[in-house]
Formats: sequence, C-alpha cells, structure tokens
Amino acid sequence: MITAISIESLAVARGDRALISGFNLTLDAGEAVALAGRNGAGKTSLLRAVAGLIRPSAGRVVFHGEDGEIAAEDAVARDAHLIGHQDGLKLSRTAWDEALFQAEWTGGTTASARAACARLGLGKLLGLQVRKLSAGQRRRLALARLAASPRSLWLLDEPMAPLDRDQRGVFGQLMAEHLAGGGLILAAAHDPLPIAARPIEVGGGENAG
Amino acid sequence: MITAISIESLAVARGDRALISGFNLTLDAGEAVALAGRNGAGKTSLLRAVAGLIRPSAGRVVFHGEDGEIAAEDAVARDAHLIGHQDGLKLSRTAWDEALFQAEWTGGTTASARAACARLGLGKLLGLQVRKLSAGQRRRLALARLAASPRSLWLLDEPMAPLDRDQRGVFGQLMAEHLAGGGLILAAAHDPLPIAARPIEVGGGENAG
Amino acid sequence: MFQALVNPERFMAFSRWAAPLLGAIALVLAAAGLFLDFQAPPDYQQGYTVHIMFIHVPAAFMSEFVYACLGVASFLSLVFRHALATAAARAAAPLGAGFTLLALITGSLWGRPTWGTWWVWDPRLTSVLVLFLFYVGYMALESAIEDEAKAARAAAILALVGLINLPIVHYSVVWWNSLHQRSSLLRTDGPDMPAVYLAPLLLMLLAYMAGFGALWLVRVRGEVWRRRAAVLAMRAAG
Amino acid sequence: MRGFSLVLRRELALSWAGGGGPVLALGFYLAMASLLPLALGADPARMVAVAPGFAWLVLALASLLSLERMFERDFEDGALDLIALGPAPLEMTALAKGLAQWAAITGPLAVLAPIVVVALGAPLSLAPIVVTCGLIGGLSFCFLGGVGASLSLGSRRGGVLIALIVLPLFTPPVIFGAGAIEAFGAALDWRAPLLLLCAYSLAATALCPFAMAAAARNALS
Amino acid sequence: MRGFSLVLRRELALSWAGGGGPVLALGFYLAMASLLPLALGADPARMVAVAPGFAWLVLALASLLSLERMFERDFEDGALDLIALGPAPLEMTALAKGLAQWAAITGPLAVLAPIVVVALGAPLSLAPIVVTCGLIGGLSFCFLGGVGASLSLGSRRGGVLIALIVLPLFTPPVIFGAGAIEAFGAALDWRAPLLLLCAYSLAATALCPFAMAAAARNALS
Ligand code: HEM
Ligand SMILES: Nc1ncnc2c1ncn2[C@@H]1O[C@H](COP(=O)(O)OP(=O)(O)OP(=O)(O)O)[C@@H](O)[C@H]1O
Ligand SMILES: Nc1ncnc2c1ncn2[C@@H]1O[C@H](COP(=O)(O)OP(=O)(O)OP(=O)(O)O)[C@@H](O)[C@H]1O
Ligand SMILES: [Mg+2]
Ligand SMILES: [Mg+2]
Repeated sequence: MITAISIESLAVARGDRALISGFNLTLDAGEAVALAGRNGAGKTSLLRAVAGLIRPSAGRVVFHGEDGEIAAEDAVARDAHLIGHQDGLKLSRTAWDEALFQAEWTGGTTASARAACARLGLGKLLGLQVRKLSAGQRRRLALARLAASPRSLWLLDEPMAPLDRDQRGVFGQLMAEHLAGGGLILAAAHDPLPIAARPIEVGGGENAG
Repeated sequence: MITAISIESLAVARGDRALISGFNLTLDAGEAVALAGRNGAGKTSLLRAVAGLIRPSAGRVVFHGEDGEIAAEDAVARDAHLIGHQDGLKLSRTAWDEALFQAEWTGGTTASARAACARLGLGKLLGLQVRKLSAGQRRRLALARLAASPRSLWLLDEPMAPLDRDQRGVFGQLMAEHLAGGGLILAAAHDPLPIAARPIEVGGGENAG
Repeated sequence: MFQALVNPERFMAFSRWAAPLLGAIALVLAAAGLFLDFQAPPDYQQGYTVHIMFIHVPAAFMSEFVYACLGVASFLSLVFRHALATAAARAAAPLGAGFTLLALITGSLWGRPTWGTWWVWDPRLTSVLVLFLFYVGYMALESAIEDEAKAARAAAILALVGLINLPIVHYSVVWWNSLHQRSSLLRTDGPDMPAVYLAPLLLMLLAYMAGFGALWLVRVRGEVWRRRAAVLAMRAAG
Repeated sequence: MRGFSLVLRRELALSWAGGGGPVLALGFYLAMASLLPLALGADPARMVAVAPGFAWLVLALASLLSLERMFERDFEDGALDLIALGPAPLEMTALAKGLAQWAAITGPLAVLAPIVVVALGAPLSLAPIVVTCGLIGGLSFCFLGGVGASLSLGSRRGGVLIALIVLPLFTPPVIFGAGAIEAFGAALDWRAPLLLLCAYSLAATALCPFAMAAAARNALS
Repeated sequence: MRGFSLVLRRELALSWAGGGGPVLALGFYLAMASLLPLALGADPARMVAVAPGFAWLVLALASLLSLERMFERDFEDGALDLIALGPAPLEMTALAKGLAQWAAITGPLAVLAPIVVVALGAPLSLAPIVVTCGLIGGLSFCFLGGVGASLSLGSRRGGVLIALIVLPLFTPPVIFGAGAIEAFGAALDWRAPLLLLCAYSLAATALCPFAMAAAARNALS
C-alpha cells in the first residue's frame, strides 16, 4: 500500500537528449498532481520512468508505505496502475475478455471487473469485439481496470481525451473517490482535470533541450 | 474543387445496429461544422461514410463543385482529407519519410511538405523514427498533410486531443485560413473547436440505438 | 423459380414443405439403389468391395457439384448483396466439405484392398484433396472473422477465386501426373460398367442430390432463423 | 500512375528497411535447404533426385513468411484509410504492393535459389531454369499470397490462416515450375511448362489485385 | 503463479480463437503435404525419403509464421506495458507465451504429423517416434523463435529480421530428431538422439525466457 512517493532529482534522457533533469516532486496520499507541458516535454517519459519502464539517467523514485520504503519493483507491480497513450487492447477479442484479463492481471476479480464495466457504461458492449468499439468506448474499457482492481498509485497519461462529457464526469468522480480513499494520482493532461490537482510544469519540449 | 456537400437522409448501420438514420446536413464553402455526440454516437462512422469508406444503409452524400455535382469517388480521392482517430504512421520509418509520403499521396510536393512540417513545429524532429515521437508530435505529423496538400473538404475526427496549448493555437489558425480560403470542415470533437463552427448533435450513443 | 426464392418469406414458405419432401425422396432412392446394389453379383475382380463404389462415386461427384453451388451463391451474395444467397453460401460449405471427406475416406478405404495402399498421389485423388482444402480454407476464413457481414463477403471473394482456380488446379494436376511416369494402378476412366452396377449407381447419385437439396434447405432455413434472432436480440438490447 | 509509383516506393522502403521480409525469407530458405540433407541422412543419390523440386517448393513456402505484413499493418495503424482515399484506386495500390513484395522478397529468393540447388548436389546447369521459374512463379506466389493476406484482414488468425487459404492456390504454379525444372534436367521439352507458368503468373498478376482491393474495402467498411 | 496461468490462458485464447486451432493446423499441414509430391513427383521412393525432413520443415515454418504475434502485437498496441507491470515477472510471461505457442501451434502439428508422413508413404510404425520428436523439438522451435521475436522488437531495422539470429539454432533439433527417427526406422538405438533432443529442448525452454524478458524490457525502455 503506497502512501507517498517522492521523486528525487530525477533525470530522464531519450536517445542522446536529456529530456528531464533535476526533477523533484513529492506526492502524498489523497493528493493529485497534473503534469502539464508542451508536446515532447517528457510527461510520458516521466510517467514511464516512475513506473520503472524507463531507467532514469540520474536520481530515483522512492515509494513509501505505512512501514517505510517499498522496493520500487514490488510497489509498481502490486500497487500502481499505468494508463498510457495506447489502450493496450487486443482488437480481435471481446470487450469482456479484455476487461476481465486486465482486471485479473492487476489483482481484480470477475465481480469487480463486471462492476467497473457497468460503472463506465460498458454494460451492453461487453459482448462486442474490441475492434468494433468506438474510440471513447475503448478508452473506457482501458480505464475500467482502475475501478476494477484497487491500487494506490494511478499514473495516467491523458486519460480523458476521447471521452464524452458525461463520461468525463463519471471518470472525475472515480478519481475523486480514489483520492478520498487515500489514493495518489499523477496525471499528464493538456486539459484541466475534473478534480483539484496540483499543477506541475514539465521540461521545455522539443525546442528546448 | 468541392464547394459544398449535402448529406441527404443518411442512414448508417454497424452490425445489426442502426447508428444514424435520416441524417441531413448541408455544408457550404467557408463553413465549419462540429459534430458532437456521446461515445459511440456514430461520429466516426458518419465521417467514414462521408469519405465513402462505409457504405450507408440509406441516403446519400452529394458533392457539389463549381459546375454541378461531382462523383463521390473523385471528389473524395482528389479533394478531401480524412484525419481519423489513428495517425496511420509507420513507427519504423522516419518522420520525414512519412510526412513526405502522406503529402505527395494527397497531391502535395516536397516543398509544401517541408513547409507544413515547419509550420507545425516538427522541424527538428523530421530525422527521428516515428516510434520515438511523442503522442502530440505524431498527431502533428499526421495533421501536416492538411497544410501540405491543399484540399477543400477536411474530415477531422477529434484532431486536437493530444496537442498542447500552443499547437492547438497553430492548428486553429490553420483551420481558420482554410475556411477563409473557401474550404469546408466537418469535425468531430468533444471539446469546443478553436474556430467558429456550427454545432450538430449526432445520434444517441450506445444506450439509445 | 429463382424469382420466387429470392424473397425470404416465399423461400421460407417453399422450403417448409420442400425440404422434408426432398429428404423423403432421398431416402427412397437410396433404399432402392442399395437394394439393386446388393442384388448385383460381387465383382469378379473386386469382390464385395465394389459396394463401396455406390457410396464413393456419388460422394466424389457431389464434392464438385456442391462447390459449383457454393460459387454461384457466393457470386450472387457479392453482386446483389442478397441475404439469402449469403446464407446459402454459408450453408453449402460444410456440406460440400462433408461430401469431399466422404469421397476421400471411402476412396482410400477402397484403395486399400484394390491398390494395396490407402493413398496414391494420383491426379484425381490429389485434385480432390485440394478441393477439400479449398473447403477447409473457406470455413476457416469465415469463422475467423467476427463481423458476420464482412466474414461473408470475404469468404465469398475467396469462393470466387477458388471457382476460377479449381479447373486450372484440376488440369494442372492431370498434366502434372502425365508428365511424370504414371504411378498408380488406378484407371482414371473408371472400370467400364455393366448395367447391374450402373443402375444402382445412378439411383444413388440422385439420392445424394436429393439429400443434399434437403440438407441445404434445412441449413439455409437455420441461417435465416439465426439472422432474425440476432436482429431481435439487437433490438431488445436497444 | 503517380500514385502507383508512390506506393511502390513506400512498400519497397518498408520491406527493405523496416519489414525485414527479404532477409528473413532468405534465412529461412537457406536454413530449410540445409535441413534437407540433415533430415535425409545425407544419401547423395537420393538428394540429387529431389534437390531441384525441394528447392522450388521451399521457395514457394518462404514467400509465405512476410505475407502478414502486406496489408495487416496498414490496416491496424490506419494507413489503409489514407491509401484508400488517395489518387490511385485500391486495385492499383494492390498491384503495387504485390510487385513490391515480389521485388523485395521472392525476387531475391529466386536469384539465390541456384546456390541452394547446387548446395544440395544438383548440377549447376539447372541454375538458369531455377532462377527463371523462381522469378516468374514468384510473381504468382506474391499475388495469390496478397489475396490471402487481404482476405484475412481483421480476422483473429494471421500467418497460418493465410497459408491455409493460399497454399491450395499455389498448386498450379508449383506443378508447372517443378515440371519445367524436371524437364530441363532431363533434357526434355521444358518450354511448355514454363509457358504455362508464365500464363498463370500473368493471369494472377492481372486478376488478383481486384480480389485484394475488394477484400481490403470490405475490411475497411 | 496466478499471473502465469493468466497469461497462458490469454495467449491460448488469442491463438485458438476463431478458425479453431486443430482444423487450421490440419489444413495447413495437408496443404503443405499435397504440394510436396507436386514438386518432387509422385514417385513414392522420393517422398518417403523426404517425408521426415518435410515434417520438420512444416513445424519450423509454422512457428516462424506466428512469430509476429508473439511479442510484436503486444508491443505495438501497448499491452506489453501492462504485462510488464503485472504480478508475474516478465520471464514468467515469456515462458507462458512460449508454451502457449507450443500448445496452440506446433503441438497440434506434431500430433498430426504421422497422418501426413504416412500419406507420404512412410511406414505407419514410425508414427510414435515422429510425434515424440515433433512435440519435443517443437518446444525448442517456439522458444528459439520467441527469442528472435523479442530481439527484433522495435529494432531500428525493425521486423522479424533479427529472428535470423536464431534460425541456425533450429538445426540441432532437426539433426537429433532426424537421427532418432532414422534410427527408430532402422531398429537401431534411437534413445540417444532422442535424449539429446530432449536435453536441447529443455535447455531452450529454461534459458530462452530470460533472453526474451531482457529483450522485451530493453525494447520498452
Ligand atoms: C482417396 C481415394 C479416391 C478419391 C479421392 C477418388 C475420387 C474420385 C473422383 C473425384 C471421381 C469422379 C467422380 C465424378 O466426377 O463423377 C471418382 C470416380 C470413381 N472412382 Fe474414385 N477416388 C478414390 C479412390 C478410388 C478407388 C480406390 C477406386 C476403386 C478402384 C475408385 C473407383 C472410382 C470409380 C469406379 C469411379 C467412377 C467412374 C468415373 O466416374 O470415372 N476410386 N473417384
Ligand atoms: N532517440 C531519441 N532521440 C532524440 N529524441 C528522442 C528520442 N526518443 C524520444 N525523443 C524525444 O523525447 C520526447 C519524448 O517525449 P514524451 O513522449 O515523454 O513527451 P510528452 O510530454 O508525453 O509529449 P505529449 O504531450 O505529446 O505526449 C520527444 O520530444 C521525442 O522527440
Ligand atoms: N458489429 C457491431 N454490432 C453492434 N454495434 C457495433 C458494431 N460495430 C460498431 N458498433 C457500434 O457502433 C458504434 C461506432 O461508433 P463510432 O465509432 O462512430 O462512435 P463515435 O461517435 O466516433 O464515438 P467516439 O466519440 O468514442 O469516437 C459504437 O457504439 C459501436 O459499439
Ligand atoms: Mg505523452
Ligand atoms: Mg470516434
């Protein structure tokens, strides 16, 4: 159970380019941070570095639990969700198959998966092949695992882009509840989030660097 | 040169489901229409039907030129741009290769392609593999062909989602100029467009239908 | 006739009595054919195994006949996008595969005693095998695409490509074997037949035809019902 | 016409730089050819007899390897939408794709074939006919394969399904080619089968693009 | 462990879904087999000679044909991110993927092999050894192929190109397998080569997952 994370003078490089350097941030339970920044500033890279998918060129990310620091791998593997730009859905499977797999994979159950889908208004679509879903429906399918399997740290990369108004509302509630439950949210977004979030500016974009 | 399109009592069905029915719309030179609607309402399907990729179950789309009606195929093949949810870029090629191909494919030239890329702030990135570009940079690469090859009818499916603030500005200008030049824009978007556009509500979404 | 059938309602009405009728005819003909068959004396050289012929030959014939039907149905469903044609194509494939398999099995069962081997790479045999593969590919493709309409059209395109190709395959195979030394004992023209065998054979052939007709109609009806059920379900789901 | 050359260039670039098709196919070809003697327990007499036919067969099979990339990628990443709306009709594009496939994959294989045939112990004198058959027959392999690839768009199964659809269609070219090679080896008349092969390949080149385009449109709709 | 079975189930579902596994496998096999005599000539002696080698070729080709789907899809559509962050270490996932491929593709093919080998004229008595060798050797094909597939993820040259690296590794199982079959046929001692085959496949199964996982991590970073 992650109660806080602190990013300490993190530096991320892509290719031979230093994207982010000396980046510091602490995020406590119930807190949300909105990462802003131009295209190519490094928001996605930062999120992936926090998730441990990219090895930082310097600095570290520390995960704190009730009883002291947690090893990064375990913390992420057990208690973090990463929603990237892509939905990561298999077009040829049915919506329900994918929802169920993603939920179980992240520690949810059949029941919680079904509940999550219902909550995101996917109920009637679960029988359809993912290929047939609309962009927003696919994104909701990908978001379902947030509700289906409870994990403390949410790393969200522009989660709301293809959602329609109502669904943004629903998703806003979801985030609010998560925070109220002591969760942490680190989200990259170009539009304001539907929740109170501490704005942080990332990097300089491709024209800097 | 398309000067106007009129959609006459169009009906589109997916699988066994009637998505859109009796849809009427006329769009004149210099005019922009913003298609709103919940996820799964049928915006993408409508745009694809207008582009002739989906065969409507009823009704028709008429393309008008200076001298009377134009055959749909020619109209679309010669004078329309479709920007879908996906960028349609090959990850393993360089940004410039893709930009150039898309521009030439739609009737542009090397010069116009380079200019368009510069305008969308891709200048420094053209040598990179598309795989390495950020989401917004990829989308801009896909948008570049709008500026690179002049075509009258723009069919845009949530074109701006991953763009940062400045770039939305740039793209807004692009659209404004296009309209000023007598172009037509039919865009699906969940957020307001940066230009004056006539709002049209599409279908009922998955819960209607 | 065809005009009457292209209207689904009319078709359902027609097939409701046509299917059982054809089925009955098939049974009678088959019974008669088998009776005559067993009246016939055992072949002097093939002994009792000759009985296999009355199952094998019609099956082999049907395997080609059904593919022709499949091709026609596919063409109609592609060009006129007619639901019944699509259903007919869908329904025909498994039947054709069945007949082909029957021809293959009975054939090799017959080959064991007569040629002393289950299988020889003889042109006729090979072309039947290829035909069987066409059916398998057709069904695999259709079942591999989720969206029914798209699956049907893709399969129809394949069926047409196959239709153009099958004759070529057939003749190329014949030609192939005539280039290499003749390898098998099979007399491709088939043993010239005394009437005692010919009569029952023809009866069996007709029986197969009628049987196929009956099964086909039944399966098409099934398809139509399935489609209607699906539509209703969609409406219900709203 | 311009559209045609554009797609052609793109496809070639993709399969040479990105696709990895040719090299993989070549590798497969060599590996498989080198398997034969191993699997045969290297009885030279046997091998010489089968070498040409086997080399020819493996060439046909190797052309299956990169089929999945022919349409599926463009379909999944949305590029096919763009291509479908371009200046050239989809049939043209299909033709270009087929030719690119040929130039990038089966062509090199054909040119390489003699090495294999000889390595398997067949006389070098067979080289010219093997190359010719490879080049001509390869054309039909590419286009028939293209039909399979486009038909299986949006299906749940890739490579193996395509192979199943396509292999029966390979029958005629394989027969003609093998016939020509064998006849050439036996100093019989090899022109007849070679002509048949040409005819078949040309027919495939002319007709398959329509099937491909129809299949692609169907998948997009 | 739970993670392992999850991935395994998913992979199996993905590769068995639609166009059912065995039917497809059988069709694929028959199609390949029917081409063989067409290319080599119907003379039984020749075909008996190549039959076992041919069975291997089919296995190898099938596992190469489905390489792309092993990692590349998950990589391009982002599913690999999710999988990398799951409960099971990537090594586990890689193992599951390899096994799934084996169970879904090479396994059925191996089981069907006898039908074809016999149809090609080999004695029925060979069936058991052919199946055994196919099953065991197929395992190594899947995992070696997997290494190639993961190595080629997102590589600049892209494609399955780097799978070439592993193609040579396909030969030992063939040598051992062919040896075993030949020995069995000649009523010699076939246990030794079979043991070697087992050893090789087990080693591949045990080591390759680490290589795959490392390659995948590298591609993601
Ligand atoms: C797997 C093995 C075999 C296959 C695939 C096969 C296939 C065929 C085919 C395609 C026909 C033509 C049917 C038509 O168009 O009317 C045929 C006819 C026939 N076959 Fe077979 N056959 C096989 C084995 C045999 C054997 C072992 C015999 C007995 C020696 C046999 C005897 C005949 C006869 C007598 C006919 C009818 C004569 C004719 O139509 O020319 N077949 N078979
Ligand atoms: N090999 C490389 N060489 C140089 N630059 C690279 C390389 N790989 C990635 N980059 C750059 O690194 C940046 C990656 O940025 P990232 O995807 O994190 O941006 P982002 O903040 O998520 O942007 P967006 O808002 O568009 O999602 C891009 O500017 C990209 O051009
Ligand atoms: N075969 C099918 N059977 C039933 N419904 C289908 C089928 N194929 C597509 N659909 C439905 O058709 C709709 C397609 O909608 P479309 O993609 O046009 O929506 P959209 O307005 O673009 O939504 P978004 O805002 O999310 O992009 C979805 O609701 C989808 O569930
Ligand atoms: Mg990003
Ligand atoms: Mg949409």
